[in-house]
Amino acid sequence: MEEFFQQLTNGLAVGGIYALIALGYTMVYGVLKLINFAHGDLFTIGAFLGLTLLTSLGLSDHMGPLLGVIALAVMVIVLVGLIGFLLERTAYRPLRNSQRLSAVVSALGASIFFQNAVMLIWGARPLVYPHNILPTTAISIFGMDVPLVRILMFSTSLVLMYALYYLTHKTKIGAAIRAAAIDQGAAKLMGIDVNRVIALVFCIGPALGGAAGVMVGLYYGQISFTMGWMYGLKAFTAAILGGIGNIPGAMVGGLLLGVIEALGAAYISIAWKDAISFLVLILILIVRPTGLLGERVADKV
Amino acid sequence: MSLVQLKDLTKTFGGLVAVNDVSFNVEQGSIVGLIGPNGAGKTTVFNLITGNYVPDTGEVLFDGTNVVGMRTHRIVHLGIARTFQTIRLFQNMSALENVLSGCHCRMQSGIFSAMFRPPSQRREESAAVGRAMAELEFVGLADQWNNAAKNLSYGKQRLLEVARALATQPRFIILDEPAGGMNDHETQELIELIKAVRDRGITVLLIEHDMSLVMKVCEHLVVLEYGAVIAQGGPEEIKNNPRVIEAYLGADDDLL
Amino acid sequence: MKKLIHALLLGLVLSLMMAGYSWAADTIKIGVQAPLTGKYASEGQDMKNIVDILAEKVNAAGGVNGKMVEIIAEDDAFDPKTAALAAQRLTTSGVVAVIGTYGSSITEAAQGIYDEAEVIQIATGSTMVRLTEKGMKLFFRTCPRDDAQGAAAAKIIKEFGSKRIAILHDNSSYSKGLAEETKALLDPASIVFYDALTPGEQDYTAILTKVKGSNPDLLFFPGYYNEAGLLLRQKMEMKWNVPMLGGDATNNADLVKIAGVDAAKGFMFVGPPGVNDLDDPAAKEFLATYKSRFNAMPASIWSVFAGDAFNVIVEAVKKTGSTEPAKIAEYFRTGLKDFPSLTGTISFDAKGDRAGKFYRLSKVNEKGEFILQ
Amino acid sequence: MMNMRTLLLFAVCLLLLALPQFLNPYWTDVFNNIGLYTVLALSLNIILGHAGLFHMGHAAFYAVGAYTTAILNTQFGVPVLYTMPLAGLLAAVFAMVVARPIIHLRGDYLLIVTIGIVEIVRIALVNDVFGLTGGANGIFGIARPMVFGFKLKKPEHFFYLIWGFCLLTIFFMHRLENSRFGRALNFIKEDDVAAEGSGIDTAYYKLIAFVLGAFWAGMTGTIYAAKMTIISPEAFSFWESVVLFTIVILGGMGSIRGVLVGSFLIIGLPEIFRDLAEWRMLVFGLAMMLMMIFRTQGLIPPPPRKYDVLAYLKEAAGAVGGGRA
Repeated sequence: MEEFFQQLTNGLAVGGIYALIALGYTMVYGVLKLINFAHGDLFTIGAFLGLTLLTSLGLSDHMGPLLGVIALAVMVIVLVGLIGFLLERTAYRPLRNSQRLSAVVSALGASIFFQNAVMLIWGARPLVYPHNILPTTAISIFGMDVPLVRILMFSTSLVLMYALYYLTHKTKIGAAIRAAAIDQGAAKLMGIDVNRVIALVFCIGPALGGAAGVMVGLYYGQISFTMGWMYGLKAFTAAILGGIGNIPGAMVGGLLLGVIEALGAAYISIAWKDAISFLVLILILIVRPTGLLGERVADKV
Repeated sequence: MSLVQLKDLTKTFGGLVAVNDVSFNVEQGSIVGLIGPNGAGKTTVFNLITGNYVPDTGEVLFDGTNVVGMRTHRIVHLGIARTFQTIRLFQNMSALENVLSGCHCRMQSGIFSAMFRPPSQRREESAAVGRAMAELEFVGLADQWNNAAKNLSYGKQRLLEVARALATQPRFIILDEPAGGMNDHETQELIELIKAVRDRGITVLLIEHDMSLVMKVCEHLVVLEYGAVIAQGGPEEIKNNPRVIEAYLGADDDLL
Repeated sequence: MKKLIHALLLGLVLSLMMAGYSWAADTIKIGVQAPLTGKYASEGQDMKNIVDILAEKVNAAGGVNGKMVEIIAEDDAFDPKTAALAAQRLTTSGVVAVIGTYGSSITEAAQGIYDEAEVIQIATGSTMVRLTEKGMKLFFRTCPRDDAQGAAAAKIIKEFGSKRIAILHDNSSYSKGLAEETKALLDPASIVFYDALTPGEQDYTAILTKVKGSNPDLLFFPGYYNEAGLLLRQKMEMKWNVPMLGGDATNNADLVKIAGVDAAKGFMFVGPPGVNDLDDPAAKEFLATYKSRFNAMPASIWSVFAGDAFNVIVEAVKKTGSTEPAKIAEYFRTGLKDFPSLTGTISFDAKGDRAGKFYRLSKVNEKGEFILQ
Repeated sequence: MMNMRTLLLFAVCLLLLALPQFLNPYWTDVFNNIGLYTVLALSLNIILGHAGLFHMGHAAFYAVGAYTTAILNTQFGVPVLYTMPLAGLLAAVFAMVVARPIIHLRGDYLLIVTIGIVEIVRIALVNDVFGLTGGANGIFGIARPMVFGFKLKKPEHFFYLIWGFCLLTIFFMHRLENSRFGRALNFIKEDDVAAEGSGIDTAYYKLIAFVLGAFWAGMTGTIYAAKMTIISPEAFSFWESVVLFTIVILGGMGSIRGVLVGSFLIIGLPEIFRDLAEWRMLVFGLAMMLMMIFRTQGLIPPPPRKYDVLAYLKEAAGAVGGGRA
């Protein structure tokens, strides 16, 4: 039983990261109905930019670990948000009124481009974050040793998720985002500047991915130019699991995917872990074709 | 004899009762109108007949067969065709191809005859094109056959939907607001067309907001309010029914 | 239709232009097939860099038999189809021999093409046993085989006296091969855990928690340094200090960087000498050149095997005075004995494998250095 | 007009026939890969291009076919080309089993499920499922195919096999497109509610699209296995599916010419960029984006079907009562 709870916390920790990346996926999807395959690579860029800024500016030396990390996260969020904004302008906007899948191919091209750009800029070898930034203490919860960093990371994910939920559901700009998500034409008639909303969403989504990149770098220590592809796929899976386009859904989906992976590895097979989580995903979708929290409206005929 | 019998149909969405214990019959060879204020559940009744929705309780008998639970294409095959309230044509395809989609269920050839093209396949194809052209002619769109559906005017798109429905060779056709978006002249022609459809032996059930059209073509009317039948009878009878007048004045005042 | 024709014609013209590409024979062409892009790009780029440096040095000294050496590098992207294409391209560019590649299944996809085209291939990062069991006359390798390493690993594990061994591989053909070779030589009753993780992930705590549940006294991970570093680090965070033994692919300085010195301390691995263990003066000089140019050491021993391959090819051309593959292969089998190269002395056995046993145990010390035991 | 087209087609075929004489083995092999991907992308085109089903797991079907051939040939000694129908059939059965429960999923949900399927297949292959697939090492020693006693060995031999099969595929796909079946798939792509409402069994046609696409991909797997003589799970990764998906969308959904041009570009460009070494994939990614931006509907969108209405009417009039009026 203790092992079960241990695995549960393991799963929740990974799931928190999946959820954070999935949030960006889901936001972009919600408004543009675009599967942004480059999202995982924006996450990678966040991780590498974070490392460069951290070592070249010596942030944590000047400001202390806590402030340093916060300052770092803010810088990365701004920079990756900017890259996301430019990406939308150049690669997606020209495709907005064409068939949906064209933009998917453009996104795949962007993914290849970013991945190889990172390789050419930072090299093909994995890079390593400094070790001494985050505390290494562990806290004992119900007799289990849980590293403090995991708790910090998990709570950061939760805070960011809540902030996003608040933004989209309780603020005026959030109402505009949701309106554009439901019907761009109608939103325009209501005086909403849809282009601005989309640009904003394309800043927030990638910025969250970038933040996740920094978190992953700081915690796991090792980053490589190919890592975005796997995280992107996991985040996409998580977003679908929860019901794509739905912010609480991305949260639930991410956490659940992490838990499924951990429990699948623990009680069935490590080698088949990913196959198990895909199988669970498929079974869930057979029962609930629009994901766990996706809206299940009957087809309007 | 009644071609179509609706018996105690009820459909709820979440907590909302969209259709509440609806029963009525449609006589063979008649033109029946289903009317009522917006949101009364008229289109939902149509969707229950065509299998797009499955009722919670009740039966739809078509020529004595209960079609509840059948998939839509099966119901079409049995002889029930429809048009849609919001036009659902295959917008990027030509008018001819749109009508050919209706011919589909009366054709046989599958992938093997597509690949190896035996003479029977070509014969079937030419017969289908012939029938599709005949239906286009019937609704007056023969000269538009090679135009993409999206390039047709709104009124013509409605006619194309009728042609597509007729191409399935139905015995019963249901038209969901066929005059929507039509001008007066087009509406007059539509009245003639509906009568011509009936003259081919096809029973017609229609939803329409244009009361002058309803009063001119329908022999029998069924009035829905809040998902329930509040009256039915001949046009004159309905026009003077106090409940109907009240229902319409409460919601919308375009009765006559 | 017109556009299609245009596209076809364009493709044709382009390809014809490319087809006429270089047939001149005034240089000795040596091919390098390596993953220059894709997930093992770092290994491939190191291979190319090493061979480039060595070739420059040879050319600066006047070349081989009066001819300059020309290196033609082709990307196989760690993908079998791309590898087959790279092989076709190299065989048609008039190379004497091909160095590479990294990854057994990728090597295998190209092996037949070189064999049919009668080009020598010297594999450098391909340890799968069956590669040299096919009787191909022109195939050699400067890296060791899984079975030799498996035997070495099993021997070391037995010397530890471990009673409960957990084996975790990463399902790649290299890692699984080594795991199986080792497992076959151990007492089945002593293996308490055997499974595979997914490489390329970052969080292995769920897996470590499960392995811990089987209560082993030794964790053998015949995988790559990346995952090994993460395993060590997360193992420490779980406060679990079971000793861990790795295979030759963990022999990479980045392992300590990823794990951190504290977590890496005490980690052992069995393998050929690592980059930092090379004590031959020529090797040291070479590594110094490499470091001054690329500002880092080669990440692993695997890319250095490409340098070995280059050296033996040059030696063979020199000694035989010929660039004929058959003669060179003959020389490799019979003439080349204990040739000193970067990773030690090289001889080939009849199958084309590198002869001699050179597996040793290394351990990470308090400072994070790899110390040969 | 018709004559001009036939003439052009004939010229292209002749050109193709003569091509290996001009090319070195490397470029011949590039053409082989292009041909292989063209056939695969055409088989995906049925599902993705015509029926409009978001399918990003086509490599799974291809893998089933290739492994069927490899296992039958290496374990039971069945000559490679004889295994082709069975490879197709097994892939088709596999598609039928996995597609049935998921066929009703819409858009992106179907996309992730198909990605899941290709990943599950790859993981199963890597884990040596049933002890048949050889794990990560794959299966080696697949025999060279024999055609009328002639052993196919060199790239130019495979060139004729692959492009012969490709032309056959184009021929059949062209016929499928211009038939009741092809039309039905297009109706489903445009609006599947309206298609069902017009009497088309949409679930059945979607399933058949999957099964037929898988059958063709499975047969192509045989050729791949024969050409490589060794197959391993790397060749059937999710990335392969992405490449095929890209070819169809970039070329123009539902367009045979588009798919052909698409595979020339997607498979050919990285080869042309080879001299860029480490930079080649960067340039390739950029090229992909640019092509999509400047041709948003794909390079060559499918032309509308042509109906020779007069001829049909004449024929229909000649056979009065031919239809089941």
